[in-house]
Amino acid sequence: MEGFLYTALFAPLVGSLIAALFGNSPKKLFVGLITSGLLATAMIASLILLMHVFSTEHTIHVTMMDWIVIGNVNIPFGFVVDQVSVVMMVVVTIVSTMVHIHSIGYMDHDKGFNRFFSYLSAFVFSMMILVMSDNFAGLFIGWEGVGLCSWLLIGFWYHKEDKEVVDDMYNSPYSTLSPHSSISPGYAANEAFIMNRVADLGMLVGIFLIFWNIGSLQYDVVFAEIGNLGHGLIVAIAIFLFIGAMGKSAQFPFNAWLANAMEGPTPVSALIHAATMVTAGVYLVIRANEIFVVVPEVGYFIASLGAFVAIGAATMALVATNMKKIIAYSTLSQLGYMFVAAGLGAYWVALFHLATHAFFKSVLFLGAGNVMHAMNDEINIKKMGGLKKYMPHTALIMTVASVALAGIYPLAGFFSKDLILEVAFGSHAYILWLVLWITAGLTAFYSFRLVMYVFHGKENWSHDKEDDNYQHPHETYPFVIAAMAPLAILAVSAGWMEHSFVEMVTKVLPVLDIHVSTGTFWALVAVTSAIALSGIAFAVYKFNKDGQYYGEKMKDTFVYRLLANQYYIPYLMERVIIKPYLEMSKVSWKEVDLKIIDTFVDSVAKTIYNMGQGSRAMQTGNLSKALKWMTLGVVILLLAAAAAGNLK
Amino acid sequence: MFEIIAFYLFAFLTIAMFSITVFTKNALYALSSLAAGMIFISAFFFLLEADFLGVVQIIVYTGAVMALYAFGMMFFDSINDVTERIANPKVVFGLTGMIALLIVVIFAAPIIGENVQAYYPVHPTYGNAQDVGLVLFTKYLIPFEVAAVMLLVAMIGGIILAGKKMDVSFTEMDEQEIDNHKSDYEITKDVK
Amino acid sequence: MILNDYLILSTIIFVIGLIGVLRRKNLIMLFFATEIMLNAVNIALAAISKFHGDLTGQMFAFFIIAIAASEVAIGLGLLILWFKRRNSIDLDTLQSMEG
Amino acid sequence: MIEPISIDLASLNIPSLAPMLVAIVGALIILCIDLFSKKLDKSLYVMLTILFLMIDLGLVVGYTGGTRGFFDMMYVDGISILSQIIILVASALFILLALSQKRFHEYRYPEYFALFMFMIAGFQFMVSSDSLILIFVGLETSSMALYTLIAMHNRARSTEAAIKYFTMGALAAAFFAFGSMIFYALTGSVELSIISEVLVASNFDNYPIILIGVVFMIGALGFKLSLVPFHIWAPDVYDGSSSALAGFMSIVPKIAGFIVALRFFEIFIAVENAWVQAILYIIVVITMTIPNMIALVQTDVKRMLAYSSISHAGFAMGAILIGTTQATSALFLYWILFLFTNLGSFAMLWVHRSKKDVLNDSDHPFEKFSGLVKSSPIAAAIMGMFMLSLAGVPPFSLFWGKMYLIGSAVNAGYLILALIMAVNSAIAVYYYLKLIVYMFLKDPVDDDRMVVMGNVNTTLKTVIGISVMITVASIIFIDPLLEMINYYVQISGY
Amino acid sequence: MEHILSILIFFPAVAALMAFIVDKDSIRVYGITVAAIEFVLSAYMWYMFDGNNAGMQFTEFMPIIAQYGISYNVGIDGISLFLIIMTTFMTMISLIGLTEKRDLKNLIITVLFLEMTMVGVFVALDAMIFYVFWELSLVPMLYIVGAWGGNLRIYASIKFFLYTFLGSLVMLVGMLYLAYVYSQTTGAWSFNLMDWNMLILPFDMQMWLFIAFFAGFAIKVPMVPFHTWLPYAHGQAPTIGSVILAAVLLKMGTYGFIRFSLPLFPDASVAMMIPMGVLALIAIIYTAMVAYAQEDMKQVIAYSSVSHMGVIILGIFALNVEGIGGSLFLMISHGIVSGALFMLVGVIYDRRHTKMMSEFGGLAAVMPMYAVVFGIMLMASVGLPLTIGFVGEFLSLLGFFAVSPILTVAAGMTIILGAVYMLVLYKKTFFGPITNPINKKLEDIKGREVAALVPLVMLVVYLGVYPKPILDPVNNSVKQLVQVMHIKAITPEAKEKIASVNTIGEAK
Repeated sequence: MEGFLYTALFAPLVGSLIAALFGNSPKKLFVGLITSGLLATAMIASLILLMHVFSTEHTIHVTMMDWIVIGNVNIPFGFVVDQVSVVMMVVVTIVSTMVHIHSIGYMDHDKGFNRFFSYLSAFVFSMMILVMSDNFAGLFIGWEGVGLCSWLLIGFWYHKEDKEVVDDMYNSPYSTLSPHSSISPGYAANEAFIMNRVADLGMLVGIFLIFWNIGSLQYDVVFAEIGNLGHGLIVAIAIFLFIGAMGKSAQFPFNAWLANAMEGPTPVSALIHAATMVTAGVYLVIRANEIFVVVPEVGYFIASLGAFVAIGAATMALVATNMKKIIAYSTLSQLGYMFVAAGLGAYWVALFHLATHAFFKSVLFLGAGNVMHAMNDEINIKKMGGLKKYMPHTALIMTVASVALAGIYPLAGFFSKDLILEVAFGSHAYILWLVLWITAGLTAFYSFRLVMYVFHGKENWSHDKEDDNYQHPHETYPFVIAAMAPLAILAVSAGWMEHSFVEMVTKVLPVLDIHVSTGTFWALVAVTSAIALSGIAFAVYKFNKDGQYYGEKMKDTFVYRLLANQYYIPYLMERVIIKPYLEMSKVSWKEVDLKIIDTFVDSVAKTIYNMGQGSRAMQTGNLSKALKWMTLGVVILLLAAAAAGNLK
Repeated sequence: MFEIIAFYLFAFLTIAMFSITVFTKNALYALSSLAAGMIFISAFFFLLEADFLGVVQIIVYTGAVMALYAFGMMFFDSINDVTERIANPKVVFGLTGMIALLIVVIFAAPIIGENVQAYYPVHPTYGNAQDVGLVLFTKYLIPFEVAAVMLLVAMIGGIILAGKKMDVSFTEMDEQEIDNHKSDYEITKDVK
Repeated sequence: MILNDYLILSTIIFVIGLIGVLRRKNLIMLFFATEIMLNAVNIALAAISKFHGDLTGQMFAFFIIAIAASEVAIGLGLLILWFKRRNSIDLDTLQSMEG
Repeated sequence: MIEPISIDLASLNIPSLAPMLVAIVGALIILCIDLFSKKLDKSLYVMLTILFLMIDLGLVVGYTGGTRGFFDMMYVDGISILSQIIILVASALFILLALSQKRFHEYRYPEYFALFMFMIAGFQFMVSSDSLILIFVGLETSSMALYTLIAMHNRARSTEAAIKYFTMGALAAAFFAFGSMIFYALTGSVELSIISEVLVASNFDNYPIILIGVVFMIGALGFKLSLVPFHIWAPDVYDGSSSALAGFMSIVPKIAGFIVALRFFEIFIAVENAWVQAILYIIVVITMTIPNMIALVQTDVKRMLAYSSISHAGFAMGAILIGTTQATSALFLYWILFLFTNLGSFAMLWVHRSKKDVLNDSDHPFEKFSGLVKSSPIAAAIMGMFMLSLAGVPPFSLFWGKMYLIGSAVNAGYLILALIMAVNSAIAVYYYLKLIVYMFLKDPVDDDRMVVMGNVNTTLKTVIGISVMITVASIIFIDPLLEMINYYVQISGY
Repeated sequence: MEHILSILIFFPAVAALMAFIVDKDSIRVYGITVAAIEFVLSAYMWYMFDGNNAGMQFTEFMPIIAQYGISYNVGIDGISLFLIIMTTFMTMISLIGLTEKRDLKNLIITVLFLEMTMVGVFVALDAMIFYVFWELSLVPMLYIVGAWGGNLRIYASIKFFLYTFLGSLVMLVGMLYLAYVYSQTTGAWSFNLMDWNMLILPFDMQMWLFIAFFAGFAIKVPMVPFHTWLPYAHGQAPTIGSVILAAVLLKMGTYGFIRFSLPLFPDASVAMMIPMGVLALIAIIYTAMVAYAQEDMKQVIAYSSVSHMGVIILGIFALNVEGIGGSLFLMISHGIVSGALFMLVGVIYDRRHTKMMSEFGGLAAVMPMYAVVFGIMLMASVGLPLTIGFVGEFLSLLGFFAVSPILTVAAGMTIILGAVYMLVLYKKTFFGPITNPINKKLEDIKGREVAALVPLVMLVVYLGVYPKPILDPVNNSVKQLVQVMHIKAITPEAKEKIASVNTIGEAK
């Protein structure tokens, strides 16, 4: 079985390296094929491992080699395949395989084709390390690795220039109504990387705390020992680890980077910023559940933050016209759901939602990718419409995915999301429940707002070649659709495996001990489905009624602007952090370093030099002055002598 | 009694003479007053029973030194036009006055320590000349010889510096000029 | 007469000489002043030797006279050399080097 | 009547006088040779001089007699031998510089070499007696000769230098006389050993007068050693005289002066007289510092070196202040190493001497050396190395001297002094670097008045070669050198 | 093979002397060959090195100034081993990548002399020999910066020389005093470090001596606020100068702290933990900000060096095996990475004769290989896991966390701020459209540039993934060092502190 483990782990790396060899050469189709093939092998290996773990309940734990060994530190490269990690492995490999295949189509005209696949596979490798590692250090490797790959991929189209920040809501890169997802890919990439770094520092501190108190970073050791530590200490550890999680999962206040990350190619958004990387935070909390269960107060904080993010993101998605940002915000909102579950101690629920969400959200993104591909990178949903008849399959898939997202029985979303609401209700967190409940409605609404704008209604583009918004929409390659199909199917069916899933993961994750009476249960199902359905209904009805959702006067309201400008968070960041930091830096260079420290150093030298100039006056070269100097010397000495004369 | 009178008399004279030497504008006065002062000093020597010294003083100064200076002054025919423009006399008198004051005040105290003994005592029986001779040619033989060497050095130095050979300077001529320079004083030929 | 009187006298003369050294611009007259200083010391030495009843002082004085004499020779030589060049024995002509 | 005095020659201990006699006789011989034939080349005289100096040196090194001689007038102890060795070696090396490519005025005179040796004899007397009289006479003998030698370079600036040196020297002589007069008055003797005994015995009564005596001695010795503020003559005199002689002056007269100072101040340092220590401390510090600072702003290399050598003298004076045996050894070690480094650097200047009157009539403006590494890299490298050595950059010779000296300061508890020394060497680095910067980092200026390597020939190369060798390889023979020095210092009980 | 160290020291010097004869057109090959041989020698030394022996190896002893206890005494342990190898390696690499044309001969001779001094510093076990090489290393660097540098080169070189010289003179006084103390206690003179390690000094004396040595080391490192010579030196120096300066010369200071300050003055070191930590913290954050404000690529990297040296100091004064070991590893990695970065800047400077970021932009399109290598080095410099940069940084911070969590968290800002200035540099230079038409036809790295950079890249990855070969010997020697400190500490608090920072479960 170890063989499969290593296959699953290293196949992507091999693919990445092969692709890297052709990094600078023009597009080579086989690069895409090889990488996808290797990903497929990884996927198969993971599935086999899944079967193995599921059937035999044996977890596989290997230690490949030592990494850092010095003093008390002993960090190996160790990997574990247990019920939790295997699920992640499967999800990651499946989604990424499909995304690879999809990308062959999506990127076929891009001159960075090979480079793209190299990055993409590298990402999968790092993600696998992240999920498979058996210690926090290894986790951190993957953690930073995915960060690097996301930096590379967001900045993939690095050659785009910076857009300047304008107040006009419809052009400012800071708004969700503009065609620009962010200032520039390079900017977005750096922003993502740096923000994650901030969170990583928190995580690093968590790791330090663990090390200096337990003396090891191995999961098993740590989780065995954690109970012996003081409560305050555990709280600290939990908080710092969670800060790390917040960064990767773009929880508030680290949320800004996710929306800007939409600069990257759409498959990237699908893989990294929807299905896998952003869920790493959730994975961390699940993985470290032994730590978090001990400190429920932290859990509540996590849950509340999750709910807050869930609704906050959903509201932003309401008004956005930037297709990718809508989906991005829905992702964020769903992450909020997961954190609520995780925070309330329903770890397997969180993991479950993570899995289902991965499927329907990635397919949703891929669909969006198709659309943009067809509309040559048009991103404003208001400039689309009526595409149903040009690209039926995409339309179908996206609709299904949206339904799943909205959480309609019997699609995947229903099961997982319903569970979360049930958990919230069952653990008497009624406010959270209420928030999530409303969010469910919003989710349904904005998903279908998207679908309506894109696929239905009149065509907001022209067939006329001369016209500046000329478009020639067309369905994408069949194999791309084929690649999306499995995901779509999973989006539909993933929920049905709930029982076997629960049975498997509860081997390592705590079972849910909240029980609501059957009556309440059905009541909950009813109200949830109700609000979801009404959301959809409203979206469809309003669109069919008057082709749009917000009247002009509504667009002038503060709330609309607030949402469109992403709660002004980007502005806030720029004004409160970025600009002041640059100013402080300039000051500390130009004023402190040059004007104070260096000037002081030089002035010492100058002073001595000037003293030289001064005492040089002694040397007039005039003989009688010289004689006077000698006499003066004697006189001074005599005075000293007279002064000291009487005291011996 | 006689000694006291003599002392103060000569003290006054010497100081007066030397003051003239130092303060007069006229070099001739200065020279002559210097000579006079020297002679008066020899008077002190006699007074202090250092007859030998007294004689030497008179011979050396009035004989040798003064002659030299006189020659010198004849040579620099234009002495008087060296106008003494003291930049700031205050400094001069300040410094010197200070020294004078300090030392004089300190010297006012009796200074002969008790445990001072004479290492080369004066023999009253001999005359001062013999006495001096004895010490000079035993204890102070070496300094005496060295002094002789010193005078030789001074002589050679004086001759060289004042000699005509210094009128041309090889230092300031380049090699070509040196080769062309055929002078009677050419003594050493130089390495080419 | 006690030794102090002689010492004070010698000091006074010494200082007179010093004054000369400091204020003279005419080099040859400056040399006079140095002579005076040396002779001042001679007086004191003679006196001390008298009061110690010890001949060393006279010896010293003797050598000082010799030194004074040879200084005259060298000094004049130098002055003549300078006078040949600059046709002046003004002290302030010696200013080519400074700083 | 006078009873006949009988002295047996053995008691005279003639060997104690022999070395000086060799020098004097040598000088006389040269004069005689000159009388016989006028057509002799200077190389003959140079070699004769060296020959006599070698014999002289041989006698000094081989000296085995007692310390006293000639009615206790001679006092040949360890440090006297040591210093004589330094004096003779230095003189032998410096006189070699007379054999330069270009012809200069002083070397036309055989008398030059005679005077040179008289001067050496004078210095030897100075260091090998503790009678103020002989010291005084010896000092004046050498000074007279030196004044003449300077003037014999025979150009305006050398004469000016000689006159300045002479006049101040006369004043210093007066100080010396006055000072020794006071000590004679107090102790009835002019021999330092007796003076010290008497003073200690009388427990320094008449303290004020003693101090006056000290003051005037400081004035006199300070002039010889160019201690601030009695140093004013030094830059002008070095500047005016030929580089060869300037280098000589920076070494030989000073070591003689140091010996006298050592013998004299020992009286007070030994009893830890607070006043003398304080005064010396101050003088040492300002002597190290002020010339250092003035050297920073110099535009002429020779003048810069003049100031630097003043500062070095301050360093060495520090050893006398410290007064421990190690310090005394440090003084000698320092001075021997300084001798070779300075010999080298002044010889390098001598090599670059040209007769063309370069900018603002200074012989060696910094500009003259700019880009030297391009035209003659070896010369530049050597010069640079001497500069580094002077700056005290290891492993070049002078570093060890500095190190040992500072070490002795530290060991004697003079930590502040040690730090001041350290800081001063750091300041000094700047002006040594300045020359290096010109030679290595700047581009040559084409100005026909600036002729480099104008005066070079094999002899000079040899001299420089020697000093290079010693400067570079110093690390090897520091140990034996120290051994010798320690031996001599200890037998003379300093 | 008992003379391997002497050979290592003096081979380059002898070779340099012989180089005077070599014709100036063939000199480059000569230089590279010599450096390569030197590197092979050092590698062989590594091969001979017994990793399990924590003590000094290959020691040689020869009295020089017996009466003052100065002797030629060299030897290496796990602490110095890799610094030497890094030195020889980086010298070789920098010579391979050398593109300078002017006075090539002088330059190469100088570099070889410099190599001697650098190796000497790391192998010297006698304080005076250490000092000799320490000071001597200034001279070639002065020449390199001053002769081949930019417009301000003379100012920069003199500033560099004077500043460091002053500091080390104070250190010299300290050394002499220590020798004096030794002679007072034992009656024998010695500058031998091994002997000095036997000394137990009273606390106050330790403090004063610590400060004296600090003056020498801190300026060399350089630690804020003594760092101002560095930007000038780097800004003006030619590429090879910057490479060697950053890679090796700066390490002398931190090495000095480990070799001298810690074992000789354990109590003072303990007392100075927090003050040094604070200084290091200021260096880390402050210079990171300054680096962010720079407009000149080289200056950015120069200031980033100061910032990273801060992390090294932090690790050293954690006084635990993790911290010191980590800082040693960081020395190696910073040597390689900053060296590589300076070479990369040199590459672009050779092509455009400017280092201003404003001149560039979009280079990734025209010079993809260059962009890739630069990217890798950038990631190593910001301490990405699995690159060489991470291990050292991680361990140093981890180590100091045991001393003061608060300071460490603040110091952890380095991973953020470092990312900020490096990424911004990268964006300004490589991302965006090509604004400046001249950049359109820049040629990618080629030939000797590739030859010089590829080994560095490989090292960066290899040691990032598998640091064990370095960490093992380091671990042993550092363990011993810490034990020595623990034994020598006189105050119980110090003993307790050293023990506590080295044991698990003590973090406050």
